[in-house]
Formats: sequence, C-alpha cells, structure tokens
Amino acid sequence: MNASPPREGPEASPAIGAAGLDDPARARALLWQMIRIRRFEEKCAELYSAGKIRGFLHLYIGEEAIAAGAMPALRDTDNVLATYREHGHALARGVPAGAIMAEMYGKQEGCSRGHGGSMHLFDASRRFVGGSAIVGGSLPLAVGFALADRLAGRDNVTVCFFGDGAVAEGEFHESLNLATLWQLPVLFLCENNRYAMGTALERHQSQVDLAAKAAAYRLPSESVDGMDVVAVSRATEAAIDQVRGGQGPMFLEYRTYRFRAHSMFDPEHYRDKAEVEQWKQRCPVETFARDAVACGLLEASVRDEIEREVAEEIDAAVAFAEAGTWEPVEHLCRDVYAREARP
Amino acid sequence: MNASPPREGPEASPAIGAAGLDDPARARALLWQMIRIRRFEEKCAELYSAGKIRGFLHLYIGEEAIAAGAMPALRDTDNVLATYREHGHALARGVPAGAIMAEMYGKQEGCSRGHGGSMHLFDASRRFVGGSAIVGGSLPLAVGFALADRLAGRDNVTVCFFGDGAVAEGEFHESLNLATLWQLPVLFLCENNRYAMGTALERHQSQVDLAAKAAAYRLPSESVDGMDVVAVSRATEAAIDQVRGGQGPMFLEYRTYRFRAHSMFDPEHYRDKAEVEQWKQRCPVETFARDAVACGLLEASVRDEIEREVAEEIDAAVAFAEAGTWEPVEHLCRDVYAREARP
Amino acid sequence: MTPQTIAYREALRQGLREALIRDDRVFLMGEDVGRYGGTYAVSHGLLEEFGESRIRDTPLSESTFTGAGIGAALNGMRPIVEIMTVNFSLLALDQIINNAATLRHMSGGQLSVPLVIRMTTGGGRQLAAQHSHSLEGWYAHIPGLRIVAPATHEDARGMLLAALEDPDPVLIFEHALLLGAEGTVEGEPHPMELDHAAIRREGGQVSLITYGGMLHKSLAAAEQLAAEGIDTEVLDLRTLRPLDDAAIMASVAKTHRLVVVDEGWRSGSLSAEIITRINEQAFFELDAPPVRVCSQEVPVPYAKHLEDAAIPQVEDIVAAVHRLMGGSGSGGAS
Amino acid sequence: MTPQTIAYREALRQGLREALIRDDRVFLMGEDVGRYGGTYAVSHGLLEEFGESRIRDTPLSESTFTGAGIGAALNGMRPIVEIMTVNFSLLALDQIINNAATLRHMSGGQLSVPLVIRMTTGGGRQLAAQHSHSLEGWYAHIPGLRIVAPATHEDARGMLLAALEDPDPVLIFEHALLLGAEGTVEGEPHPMELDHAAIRREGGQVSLITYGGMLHKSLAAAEQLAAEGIDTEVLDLRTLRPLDDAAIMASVAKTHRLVVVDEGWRSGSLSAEIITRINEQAFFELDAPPVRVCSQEVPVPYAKHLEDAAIPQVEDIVAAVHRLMGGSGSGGAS
Ligand SMILES: Cc1ncc(C[n+]2csc(CCOP(=O)(O)OP(=O)(O)O)c2C)c(N)n1
Ligand SMILES: Cc1ncc(C[n+]2csc(CCOP(=O)(O)OP(=O)(O)O)c2C)c(N)n1
Ligand SMILES: [Mg+2]
Ligand SMILES: [Mg+2]
Repeated sequence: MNASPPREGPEASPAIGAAGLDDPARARALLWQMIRIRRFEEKCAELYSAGKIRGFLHLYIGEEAIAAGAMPALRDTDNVLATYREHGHALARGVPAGAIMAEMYGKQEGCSRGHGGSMHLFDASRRFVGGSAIVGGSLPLAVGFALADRLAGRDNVTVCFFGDGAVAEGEFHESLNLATLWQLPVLFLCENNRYAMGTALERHQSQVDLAAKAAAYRLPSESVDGMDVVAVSRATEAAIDQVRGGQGPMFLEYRTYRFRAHSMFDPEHYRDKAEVEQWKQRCPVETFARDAVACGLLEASVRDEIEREVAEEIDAAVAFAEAGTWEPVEHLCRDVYAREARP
Repeated sequence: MNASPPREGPEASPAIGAAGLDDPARARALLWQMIRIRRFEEKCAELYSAGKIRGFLHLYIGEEAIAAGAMPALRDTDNVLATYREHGHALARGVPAGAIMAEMYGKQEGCSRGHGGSMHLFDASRRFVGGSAIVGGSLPLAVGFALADRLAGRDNVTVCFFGDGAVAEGEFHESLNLATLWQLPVLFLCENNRYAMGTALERHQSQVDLAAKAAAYRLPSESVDGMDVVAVSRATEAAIDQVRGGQGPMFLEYRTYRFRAHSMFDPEHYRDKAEVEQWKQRCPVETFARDAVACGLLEASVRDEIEREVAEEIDAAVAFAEAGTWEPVEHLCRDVYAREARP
Repeated sequence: MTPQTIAYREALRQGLREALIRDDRVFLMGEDVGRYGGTYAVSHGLLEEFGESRIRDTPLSESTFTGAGIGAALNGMRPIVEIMTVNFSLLALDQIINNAATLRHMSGGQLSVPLVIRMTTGGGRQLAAQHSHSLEGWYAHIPGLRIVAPATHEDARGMLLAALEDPDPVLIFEHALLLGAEGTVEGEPHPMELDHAAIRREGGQVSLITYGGMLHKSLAAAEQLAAEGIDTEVLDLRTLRPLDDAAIMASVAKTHRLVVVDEGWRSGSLSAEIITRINEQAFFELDAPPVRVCSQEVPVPYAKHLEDAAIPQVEDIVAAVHRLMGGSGSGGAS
Repeated sequence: MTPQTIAYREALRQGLREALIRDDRVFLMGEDVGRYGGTYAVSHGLLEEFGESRIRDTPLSESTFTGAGIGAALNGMRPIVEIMTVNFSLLALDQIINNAATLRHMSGGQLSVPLVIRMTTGGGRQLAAQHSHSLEGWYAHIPGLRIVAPATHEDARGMLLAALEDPDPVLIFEHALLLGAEGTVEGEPHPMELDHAAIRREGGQVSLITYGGMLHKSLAAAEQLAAEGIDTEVLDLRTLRPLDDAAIMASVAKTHRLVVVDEGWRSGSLSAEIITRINEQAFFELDAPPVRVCSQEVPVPYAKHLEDAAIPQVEDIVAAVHRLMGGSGSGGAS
C-alpha cells in the first residue's frame, strides 16, 4: 500500500459510495450511526448554548463517516484511543449516549463520573480510552497498548485517532518510529480535516501529503476519502486485518473536513464561508443517504425511521443526564490514588 | 539533490579522496586540522586518565573529516551549533585550543569559564554555540538562529551538527518541519556514526536511510562519505551556497564511525572489535594523508611537519590550562542573571 | 489623560502592539496567534497590522517553536513566544530549563537569552485536568528564569514591555479567568518594572499574600473581612521569581499574621516557599502560624461544583483568616 | 542468612532481577538498558538472562517510550521505564503529568496506571548544568504520582518491588553518586514498603530531615556533631510524595529543632514544603526557626570547586546545625 498524491479540494475520489455495498442491513447501520452522531452533536451545541454543557466542546459534524465507518471493523477486545473531538468515536464504539451526555453535564452517572467532560470520555469496559486534550498525547499510549498485547500474546489491534495538527508534534514522529521498529499491532488513524484550529494544513506541514510523510517511517500508509463511509469502512477493515495478522503497524489518512467551528469559541476568521459550503456538498450523511436510496440499497422511508429512533435515543440520553446526580464534594480527592493516601 | 541508498558497511563510496583536490595548501590545511583534532583528543584521553579532566568526555576520533571538511565552508558571521561531542567542531571553528583545554580543566580561562567542561564549549565571538548535552536539544535553537538572520535580512547560514540518535527525537521532526515550512537558512548536519551510545542504527530507526527520512519533509537532502574529507568539504560547500542563496534549509548525512567508546565509561559490549577494526581501515587521517602523497599533492615530509606543529600547539594548550586559575567560589552565582537578582 | 476602561485581554493586546511598534526586533510566534486571532483573542488584529513576518503562526510543536525563540533571542532578536496555555508548556520544558534558563551561566556569561514566553494559566473554566494547571509557582523553582504574573490591567499591559527590556528569559503567566475582566489603564502603554511586589490594599491586622488570578479573590475576601472589622492587607507579588522578600517581610512585620493564597496544588506550592522564607527572615514577627489557601491535591475536575471545590474561593480565604484570627494556633491548610 | 555487602548498583540490579522473575508482566524499557548494559551498568546481564522482549532498548524518544509505558500499564502490564537520568525526563513531563498522574481521576477511577519509572538524579560528578539536576522534590508537587528516593541498599533493592505492587505510577529516583557505594542487604530481595519515613539515627537535640543522596552526608554530619556532643536524629523520608507527616512531626516533637537537607535548588524546594507543614502541624513545638540546607540557585557548574560549592556538603550541614543551636534565631539558608 502506498501513498497517493494529495487532493487539494473537496472533490470526491473515484467513488466507492453506497454503490460499493450490497448489504442493506449494513447500509442502514452505517447511516444510522452517522445520523446518530450528527443529531447527538447538534443537541450538544444546543445544550451548550443553554449552559447545560460547559468548558470546551469540539464538534465532529462533517467527519461522521470516519467513526461510523471505522469502528465496526474492531473487536471488543481491541483498544481505541482518541482525542478531545471524540463524541462520535465514543458513540460508535458503543458507549451509551446517556453516559456520554451525563458526562457533559458533569454528573456522576457520566462515563467519567463528571470528571472529564466533553474532552475526556472514557469507558474501560469497552476499551475506549477516548479523551485526550493534549494534541499528540495519545499516540505514545497507543504504542504501549499494542506493546502490551504483543507481549501478552493477544491478537488485539489498537487504533489511535488524531488530527492533522498532531502530525507536527514530535510524539507523532517518535511513535511511528517506535511502532514500526518493534512491528507493533497499532493502526494510526489520522483525521485530516485540513485545519489545526485556525492553521491550514499547508501552513503547518512542509509535506501536506500525510500518507507520504508516514511512509517515510517504512510502515504501510494510505489515504482514504473520509467523506465516504463505505471507503472508510473498507480501508479500515483491510488495515485492521493486516495489522491483526502481525504485519506491524499501519497508517491511514482520512481526508475530511469539519463543518463547524473548531470549538464553541472559534470565530472562524481563518477560512472562507465558500470553502465550507463547498465541502458541505459532500456531507457524508446526505451523500450516502442519497446514493443508498438511488441504488436501491435502502428504502426512502428508512431515513425517517432512523431520524425517529435517533431522536428518541437522544431524548432519553438528555433525560438521563438531567436526572443524573452531582458527586458529593467530599469525594473530590478520591481516585487520585487507588490506595488512600495523604499527599 | 536526492537521497542515495544506505550503505551497510565501511566500504568507501566511489572515491573523491585527495585526488579530487588540486590545491596543496588546502590539502595541507585539511590534513593539519584532522591531525590537530586527533592529537588534541588523544591528549584529552590521557589527561582524563590522569584525573585532570573529569565528568563526561566524548571523543570524536574517527570522525575528524567532518568538522575539518565542513567548517572552512562557513563565514565568520555564520552560526555553528553542535553537541557534547564537539571538540573537533570547536577547534575547526577557531576556538583556541588553550581555551578549550582550560575549559576541560575547569579553569576560568576556559572558553566557558569552567562552567561547562567538555560537553559545553562556547565561543560567542566565533558564533560557536557548541555544547549541548541534551540529544536533539540544539536543533530548535538552530532554527531560531536562522529565523533571526532571516528577519534581520542577513545572509548568514546556521549549521547544526547532531548524531544519528538525535534523529529519533521529536525535536528533529519538529525542527525539520518548521525550517522547511518557513524556508529558513539552516543546514542540518547529521553525523551518522551508526550508534547512539550502544544502540545500533537499525535498532533505533525504522528507516535507516536518514537522507531519505529527511527528504520526507520536502527539503533537499544528501548522503556523503564522512570518512572522506574532500567529499565532506565539497558537499558541505555546495549545501552552504545553496542555503545562503535563500533556497531554504538542507539536510546532509555524513556516514562515519567513532573509533573509540561512546564516553570514557563505555565498556563497548554492543559491537564487535572486528567491526571497529574494519572501519579503522578507512581512518580519515591516514587515508587522506596516503592519497595526498600518492597523487603528489603533498610531500611525504608534510606529515611530520604537521605532527610537530600540532604537538607544539597542544603542549601550549596544556600549559595554558595548567597555568589557568580557579574562579573564586564567591562568584558562583554570578551570571545566573544579567541583572543582579535575589532568587 | 483620563483612564481607559478595558478588558484584560485588551490590555495585553495594547502591550503587544506597543512592543511591536517600539522595537523592530520584536516578533510574536505561537500557535494560532495570527490567522485565528489568538485562542483567547489576545492577538486579534495584530497580523493585519504587522504582517506575517512578525506575527507568526507555528505548527503544533511547542518544544521547537520555544527553542526557536531561544535561538532567535541568542541571535539578536526579541521574540515573544506564546505557548497557548501552561498545560502545553510541559512539552517545551526541556528547552525552557536546559537551554533558556541555563545558557548564560553555562557559557560563563557569554550568552544572553532575552526571550519572553507568554502563556495563560489557571483553572475555573471547566476545562478539566489537562487544561487547568496552575504551574507558575512550580516554574519559580528554576534559577535563570524570571517569572511574572500580571494581575492588574496596568501590569498586563506594561510587564511585557519591561520583560522585553530584560536581558534574561521572562515567563509571563496570564490567568485565563481574567481575560474578560474590565479594569483601567492610564496614558500610553509603558513598562511596568518587574522587581517589586505591590500592596493592593493597605491593612494592619492580617496580610494576604497572593498574585495573579487569586489577587481578585483576595481583594474580595478583604472587602468581606473589612465589613466584619478585620483590617486586611493584600500584597500582590507580581513577580514570583525572584520574590520580593523585603515587601513580604515588611507586610508581616506590620500585621504579624498572614495567609498565602495560591492556586497551585498545596504540596510544594509557592506558598510553602513564602512561608519558609518568613520562617527564615521574620520568624519572631509571627503571632500565629502562617496559613495557606491552595488548590486541593487533585487533577482539576470538569464538573463545576467539583472544580469550585478544588480551586481556592473567596469563602476559603475568609475562612482561613477567621481560623487564623481565631488564634487556634493549628491553622490547617485549605 | 548473613548480610551481603554489595554496591548500590548491584542492589538495584537484584531488585530488577527479582521483579522480572516474580511477574511475567514486568519488563524493562529505556535507552541502552540492554546491549549497552545500562548507562550506569545497573541492568548489565539482564538482557542475556531475560531476553530482548523483556529488556527493551528504545530509540532516543523519552516522551514516547514513557507514554508507551503508560499505555502498556493501562493494558495490563507492569512496565519499568528507565529514563536514563532526571535531566532527560523533562522531555517526558507531559506524559508523566498529563497522562500518568491524571488518568485515574480524570476517568472517574476507571483507569489505573501501575507504572514504575526509574531515573538517576543528582549532581556531584562534574557533569555540568544539563546533567546534574535534582528535581525529585519538584516532581513531588504533582498529585497522582508517588515519588520515592531509596537511600539505602535495602531500599534500592526492595522499593522497586513495592512500587510494582502499587496500582499507581511510582517514580524512583536513584542518586548517581550512590551507585558505586557499598552497603549491606539481608536475605532474598523483598518489597520495602513505600509509606513510611525511617529514622536512620536516633537523637534528641536536633533533627536532620533528608533523603536520597543527602542521607549519607547527613549521617556523616551527625557523626561529627556527636563528637561535639550534639545528639542528632536523622530522618530518611524515603518517599517524597506522599510525605510521612507523622514521622516528621514526631521527630520535631522530640527535638524541637530541625534542619532540612535537600539537594534541590532552595526556592520552591521540598524543604520548603516540609518546613511549612511543620508550621501548620507543629508550630508550637519549634524552639527555633527551622533551617534548610539546599543547593545554591545556579545551574550546576562543571568545575569541581564550584560544583562542590553549589551542592550541600557535610560542612554546610554541620554549620547549619551550629547556627541553629547557637540560637541566633535568624537562621539563614545555605
Ligand atoms: C499540545 C497541545 N498544543 C495545543 C493545543 C491546543 N489545541 C487544541 S486542538 C488544536 C488543533 C488540533 O488540530 P488537529 O490535530 O488537526 O485536530 P482537529 O481539532 O482538527 O480535529 C490545538 C492547537 C493542545 N490541546 N495541545
Ligand atoms: C535527551 C537525551 N537522552 C539521552 C541522553 C544520553 N545520551 C547521551 S549521548 C547519547 C547517544 C546519542 O547518539 P547520537 O545522537 O548518535 O550521537 P553520538 O554520540 O553517536 O555522536 C545518549 C543516549 C541525552 N544526553 N539526552
Ligand atoms: Mg485538524
Ligand atoms: Mg551516533
């Protein structure tokens, strides 16, 4: 597998799209997951404005095809590491929407007991070490997860999601080198949405073809259209199979775009509305829904069904969060250490 | 300029050698500098055993062709950054041998007032920011030196020497990216002696072709036979011209070998004596001296002349160091801040 | 000139602007300082005014752009490096400690690193453990660095200018919670010296020794205490390294009782250093054991009620003073 | 079993060996721990005995191999990460603070990081400023970390084993100057608990509170003082976070006078924390202001006479006790 040349605009690659699928149930599941993430995050934005959610909130809207397409390729015993923009990954990995929403409310029923908020979703039972708010900080952890599986003789795969911005950090370099040197079962998944906050790719990377950059470490690398859920799904499945087969680490670049601001505070001075609009034409939800219906894979009515199911689930999640309770202040310093300790 | 494939053994590249030179004065100067560095360091090793020099001492023996060949290509206004293995660079840059020796004695006449020792030779007047004992730590500084020259409109070049081990550190990655992105006049000079302490190149780099690795940042990169002083000199001159011309940064890999242990404490468990012996056949001093005489560039007697000159200089340097004085203990906390400050 | 009322962020921007105007060698470099306008909108508009070569957006690579700032300073410039927040400065610590703080002495006085590093610090915005550190007191352990924490608008505007005149590396910690706060500045931007602490409120019965974001909580506590008839002095340290021992001892000599208010985690906090210096220099002035109000020893949690409990609040300061004045003599730490 | 006399380095190696034998999940990872035999020859021979998969040489990339240790610990292993020296650990600080120390609490108690990080620390070998840091007291500021400093041979051998049983990250600081020192250990390697300080010499007139490399200088000072008739207690903290307050206060309650001896730079050193806790918990036990003997606030220089002057020496400790017993009451810091 080798690096393909960079694409400069939002045009689709030679399409796979819905036409590449033949299983309606799978098509429905993919669409459902993307819509679920989209609506969940729209609700988050609303709740942020209402002051129910606080702190930093980074929306994944526009990038849903990645989490939705990639996650089904994993086993329960595999490990998932992500960033602060990880609602979609958590949902797709099966962390209950209610537990995620309660976390954003800061309730103790949240998936991190309210200690983490939006940027720090964790679910150990699902091997989801989701939230890291230090860009690049989870890459070394992923290498370690993979090392542990290798040493213990388990054939699990560790996947690590990170953004294009993280590629500039030294830990990217060190982690790809170490994983390749030791041939560890880790799959590096770069969500290249072309911006690190307000800094465009070509203003933060001397080599904008990230798959080519990764290839310099001598690990197989590939670029995928991250707006096409079927392309994501295929490429990720193949990569996971290869990594699980003991062939060492791999790198995948998903070419994508975020439709919303970096966070709720971002005035978006740095990019044109027109650019955003152009990318929105390639909305992963709308294009896939349209294609799937057009090629007869899904009934037109499925969309409404999904919207209803999702709306119900989100309402329930919000209700769960609302009904959640505050951790007693006296528990503040529990869980700093496992063994009760004086400082 | 592009990456050439890695060479695995100590065999010479299609030779340039002394035959590539036509200027006897230049040939003499190159030989003189290499012998000077060699003898200076042999003296250091002796003085270390005698307890006159303490702390860490890293010898450059075997790698002299690099400092000797590269440094004459620089102007006085250019900047030189190096590592803890920098006696050769300091000597070749013109830092007086006496000041270096006095530094290793810890005398206040030393080039860093005795504060730095072997690993921290500095000479601001010669723009020699020599000694850094944190592997990789001087690469970002070099980028900053180059940035300052660029911003001030000066056509100086900054060169930064570092080892193969430094290539694994995150700062290598970040520095090459930033320098290339900003097209800064910095020349990255990697002294690949195939070991980082006891860790062989292929055990610390997933990509052992370091010029290929560097090329992934989209800066021109090249590999040079670091045992051949003429090849070093040519490649470095060309690179400096190009960098000075405003064409952005460059990367040069010098393929070399250290004949001695990593430091005075290293028992050298990790490599075969036979390997060392094989490389010693390519000793930069001996091969160049032999070739230069063979092709009629130098008289056979020149060697002895040089040895005499060098021995005199080194004797004088030792005498200078011996005669040096100890900084008064009361001055200990001077120079922590420029403005006298309570802590 | 009449005083202007502006936000703290605007005071910082005025300082930056003045610095860029005054000296061609000054430039600003960091993540998103340009196109984005600064994460906290501090540098908004400066790219348009000063151009790309002086307002430099960097890739995500804290260690290298900080190191590049050191190199540029060594080579004659007066760089201002912005590390977006103190939390990310951990990635640049090697450069800060092993190079910036060390090169002058290690080179025998030959090299000078006239670098300014700015970063936001502190908690209180529900950003959770990885985005709420208060490490300025911890940085103050390092010889070779000057550490400043502007708490007022004049200092926000003027300490940068003084820092740029300093031949050594100066780290400026700007508290994230202050950015939107309004305050006044007078006249044109001018350097505010870095050597002295400032009494922000005179008082005779107890000293609150503090800095940065905690100054305002301390002043609010002093207000409350005044209503109860407790006459409280509030000393703003301004510079955390080197400390202004004389000002600290003078306040203690006057009030004989003190509370140090510090957002750092309690153990090994700057408050411990201050109390120890008082032990060393003014032990017999103490009428009661000194008390400190610090953050709880926990990674700062997201949930508001837990975050509030983790970080010193006005009530905690008031309670500490009550404990101290109650004179139980075993003043435990908050 | 009769006691064995071995070098400190050998005690460390026995601990490592025992750890690797006891538990398959244990492995050692770091720069040059394998082929080279360890920079300080601590791990010499382990590669041959345990093989490449458990004795892992890493590339120069402190942040990543430390982070990989955290990841492996999260995923069921018991890694021992060796960072060659504390000086290079600055490159890994983000991983140590933002991940290792934080993940348990930030995840609401779900995640556990049973990681051990070993590093040498301290000055005294003429390695100059970038290789002579003593930052263990500085690390002790961070909640979520356990910081230990084995000063005896039994502790060098056994604290590692106890650390590996701990469910949280433990940082072990091994003083470079001790490596060659001979001492005794008894019986088979066994865990040495991490919770308590230890009185290494009983005494009634003054307490020397110390740890690590400074323990031996403190014991030597106590010897000298004994010859003068000053009966000195020496308390070895062993664990720097969490501190054993009870042991500290008990010693102070007995002697009423104390000197803290600490190789860290004076300002913001662990000594300040100890003195402040005594203020908080045992103020009225003090017969005189506490005194500290710390390193001078300077990057440690190369020249031997300057390095000696920068780092606390036996004479400095003796002089501090004299000052304290002289009772001038204004005991300045060394
Ligand atoms: C080490 C570090 N530096 C800076 C930041 C501030 N920051 C948060 S997100 C971000 C941009 C990251 O961009 P990218 O990796 O492309 O991810 P994206 O947000 O686009 O998904 C920055 C600079 C941070 N969190 N961590
Ligand atoms: C950041 C850092 N980690 C570890 C060390 C210890 N160390 C000193 S030299 C060295 C090997 C460096 O190898 P290389 O860069 O190839 O340079 P060489 O010594 O071969 O010239 C190591 C690991 C250090 N000085 N700095
Ligand atoms: Mg991005
Ligand atoms: Mg090398």
